[in-house]
Amino acid sequence: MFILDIVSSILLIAGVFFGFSGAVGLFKFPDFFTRVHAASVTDSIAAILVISGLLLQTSFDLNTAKLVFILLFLMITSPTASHALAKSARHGGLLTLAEAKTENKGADDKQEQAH
Amino acid sequence: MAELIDLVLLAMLALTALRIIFLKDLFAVVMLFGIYSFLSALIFINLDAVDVAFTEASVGAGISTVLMLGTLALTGRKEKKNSHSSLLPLLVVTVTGAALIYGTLDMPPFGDPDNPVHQHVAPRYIEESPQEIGLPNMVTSVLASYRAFDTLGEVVVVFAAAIGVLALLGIRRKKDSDLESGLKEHKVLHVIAKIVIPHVILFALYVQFHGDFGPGGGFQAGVIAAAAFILYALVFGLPNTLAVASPKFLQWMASFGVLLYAGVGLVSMIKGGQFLDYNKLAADPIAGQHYGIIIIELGVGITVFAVMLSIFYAFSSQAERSNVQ
Amino acid sequence: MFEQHLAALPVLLPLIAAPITLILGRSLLSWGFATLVSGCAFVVSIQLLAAALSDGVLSYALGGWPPPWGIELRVDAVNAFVLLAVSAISTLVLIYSKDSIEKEVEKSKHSLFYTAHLLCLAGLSGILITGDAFNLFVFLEVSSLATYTLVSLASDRRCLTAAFRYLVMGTIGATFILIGVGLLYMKTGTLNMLDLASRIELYDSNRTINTGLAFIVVGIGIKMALFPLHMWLPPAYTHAPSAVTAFLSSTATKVAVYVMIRFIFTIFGIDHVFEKMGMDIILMALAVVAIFKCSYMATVQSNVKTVFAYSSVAQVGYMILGLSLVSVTGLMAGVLHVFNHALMKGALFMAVGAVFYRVGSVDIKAFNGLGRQMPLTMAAFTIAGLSIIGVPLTVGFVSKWYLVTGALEQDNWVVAALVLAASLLAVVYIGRILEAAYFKKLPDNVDPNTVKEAPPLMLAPMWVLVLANIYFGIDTSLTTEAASSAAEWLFPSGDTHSVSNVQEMSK
Amino acid sequence: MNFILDYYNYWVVVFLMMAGFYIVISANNLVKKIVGLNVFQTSVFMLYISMGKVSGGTAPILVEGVTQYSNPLPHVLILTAIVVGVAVTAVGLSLIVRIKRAYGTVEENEFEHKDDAI
Repeated sequence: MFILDIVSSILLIAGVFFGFSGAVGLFKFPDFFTRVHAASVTDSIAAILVISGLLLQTSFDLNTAKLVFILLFLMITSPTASHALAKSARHGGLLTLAEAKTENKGADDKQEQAH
Repeated sequence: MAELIDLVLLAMLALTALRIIFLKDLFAVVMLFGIYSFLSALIFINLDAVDVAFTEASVGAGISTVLMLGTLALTGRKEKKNSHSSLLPLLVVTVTGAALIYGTLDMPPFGDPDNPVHQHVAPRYIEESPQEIGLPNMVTSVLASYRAFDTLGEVVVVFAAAIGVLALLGIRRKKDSDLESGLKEHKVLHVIAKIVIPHVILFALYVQFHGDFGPGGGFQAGVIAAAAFILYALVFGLPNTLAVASPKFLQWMASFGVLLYAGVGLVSMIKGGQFLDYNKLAADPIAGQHYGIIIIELGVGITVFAVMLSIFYAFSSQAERSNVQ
Repeated sequence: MFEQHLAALPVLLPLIAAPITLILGRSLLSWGFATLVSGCAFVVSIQLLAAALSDGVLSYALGGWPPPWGIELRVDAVNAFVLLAVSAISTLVLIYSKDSIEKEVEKSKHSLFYTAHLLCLAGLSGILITGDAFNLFVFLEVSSLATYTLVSLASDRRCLTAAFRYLVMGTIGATFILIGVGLLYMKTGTLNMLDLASRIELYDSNRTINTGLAFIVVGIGIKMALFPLHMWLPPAYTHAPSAVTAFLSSTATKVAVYVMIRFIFTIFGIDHVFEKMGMDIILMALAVVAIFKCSYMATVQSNVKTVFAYSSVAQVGYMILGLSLVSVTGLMAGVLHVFNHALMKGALFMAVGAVFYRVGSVDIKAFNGLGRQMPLTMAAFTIAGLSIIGVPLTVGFVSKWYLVTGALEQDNWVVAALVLAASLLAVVYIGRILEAAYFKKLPDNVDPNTVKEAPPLMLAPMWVLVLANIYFGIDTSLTTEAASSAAEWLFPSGDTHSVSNVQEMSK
Repeated sequence: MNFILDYYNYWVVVFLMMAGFYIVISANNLVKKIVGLNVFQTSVFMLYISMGKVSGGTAPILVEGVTQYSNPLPHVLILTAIVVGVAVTAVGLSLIVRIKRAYGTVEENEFEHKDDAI
């Protein structure tokens, strides 16, 4: 069991690290699309790592099954949410930073919307 | 350890509340309220109130936030500068807060098993409800049997909310479905929604009928099922959803749920007991309690589902109306 | 079987009928059904009052669980008496509203109106008969939600802002009550009112319980529009449909007064509230200011509904004044005034609604010359107005008589003189309207043929209330007996038997 | 120290309640008022749940071998109160939508002037 605990701890710590980096990115990145990227790190890889870490802590009973279901659900829904968010922004006419630089006019306005 | 988690969560709640006071961007305010709700749900879990946490997450953070966002879409997201002086409110709040702090000084200490709350009334729920009602989840036993009348009142409150929203907004059916509704371009969303929605409904049924044994019950199940339909409406458009569950049908369902609940009470009256006395429903009291609780939870679930969906219809048909204008 | 469930029926009947009314849908059908149900509730409440007067207390344990574990319904002389007034007014208002809402509420919303009315009735009855502090909060919210809906159904856009303000204030009030009940629960571990009473007694003076009392009093104060927490009431009553105003003004705030009486006299006990915390001085001061300030405000309004809205706040002041005298007579005057005020304000607002039905306005100028055009309506208005002033042979006189007697018993000449002085202000605001109705001419631009007597379905309930005003003003035996037995029932604060009662039931 | 440990939870909850209450009575924007009302109520819920906690207890669902459970009664009351809260929110928000349509604004000081007093 000792090894399992260590592996699980490593997974959990890695999950926390990615979650934290996602949060930092959300604050530090310059525009909407890069921020979506940072945010999606937290609910994809970080969540997967944390739940896998927790999986190893269970004694393979009903709780394991529940965690697996949660994992599956997250793996389906969170990328979809990020995708929908980015696509809606694109659809609504929001430009990436590079595009905005070439098209200087009105860029300030849109950046404000992204905040 | 639990205290430490509690402290961190409380600090986060305080920060969130302060941000809500000072932010002018209402969209951010509403999202922060969603966060506030989720954080309080976490505190509820930490304080052993799993059923409450479940309800707060689905009702407080879910439905309330969705409705607030729907309202913002119609009213604009910027708060204008407040010209009122904030001195008087501050004074009122300070006095009220001081009164409450004064009141805390004689409170029984937090978490002490010898508190009056744990010595009177509650011990019977904890010690005898598994025998008297026969359910492991004491919250369900108290909610659906000992204090079933409260829960009936609560279902009626939900019903009254539906009456209020219908009277104020109404639900408009679009005859011409040419206006853009739903997210036609989003192929990925369509596919994922088709996969997820049936599972969400399945989960709602699980929550509905598993409520006797674990956290869950009619309220949470009703809200989750409504969420599945709301997702459908968002992705495939309101007209399609109206075709699946029409407003009239939902009105019937909402009424039916209340009547089902009250009906259980009437049956127990006919069988010679008091209103909502499930012991009389079957020859064996425990079996009677089981029948009663399952049926009233079903009534709760039906009403909550129908009402939440009706309220969503009312708000989103307003949004479509203003889009057309 | 019927007898056995008597105590539960007043709340169950409208509660079950509300969803059925929604399903019925059609305007006429839902009106008939709602009126019938409300009438049944009225019949039941008569029997309840009779039973309560002869047997003392009816207790009904819901779900068969003995209190304090289950929820108890508890009917005694006090709440049976108020319940009678509420269900009677509800039935009369429903009869009245068939024609009245025709002009004021959209046709498609009529069945929603009746559903909301029944929900409000169920909520109010629930507040009245429940014996459980938290259950009271739930029914408070049922009735409040239905009330917000009813207020917002009028066609004037100002009803929306009035309803919103009402909603915010009402919810703050309800949350305060929730906090107060929570603090009490924390110290006692129970929610049943009698059980609470016997356990609060064990604490001599406790900061948590005193804070709980303060929050409950402020919360109920908002709900009953106790000065200075009354700011939501005038706009709400002014802009709501007339039938709704008639119903709310004579029931909703009165039920809140009952809740206040219940909390102070049954749960906390007069020793605690009045002698240890000195609440009577505060309440008396607020009541006197309310009576004068709001009576004065009533004299300067131009909208007649606003006049009577302010008058309602002033009348709440009389009720609170009665109970702040801390004597059986004072309390009896308060309880009596709850009933009597329902009779007079119901009649007055119905008459005003009838004027709106015919003239389309309730500005004081619209009343010009109506004495001739709508003789029956204005006669009803006059008698009910005299009752507000407190002229002998009307119910208004009876309650003021007992109030003054109660004050004089304690040699409180100041209060007695103030009550009489405030009646002069009532003379002014009623007099202005009567002057317009009888001594001014119909404006030239109004066709005398269109402004005629109100339809019979509006006149009948109005006159029933007016006749009740006169009947109970002359033959006071029934109301005073009920009120005095209610007051006596409450007054010895019932400590000894409440404790034994709880123990009896828990066995 | 013990004194603080016994009560810190209640004090923070009081602070949160008052933050919500302040938003309700000071906000000019109606949507924000409703948000404040929700914050206020959610904090009151926390007061109730805090008093139901027993140190060392578990959630009130019967499990073999556990004797110490937290008090289920506050949980039941708050379940009811949460649903009541969302009902009020729904009606309040639909009033706001109607007010916006009737007055064109949801700022309290703006529509106050659009009608005569009262």
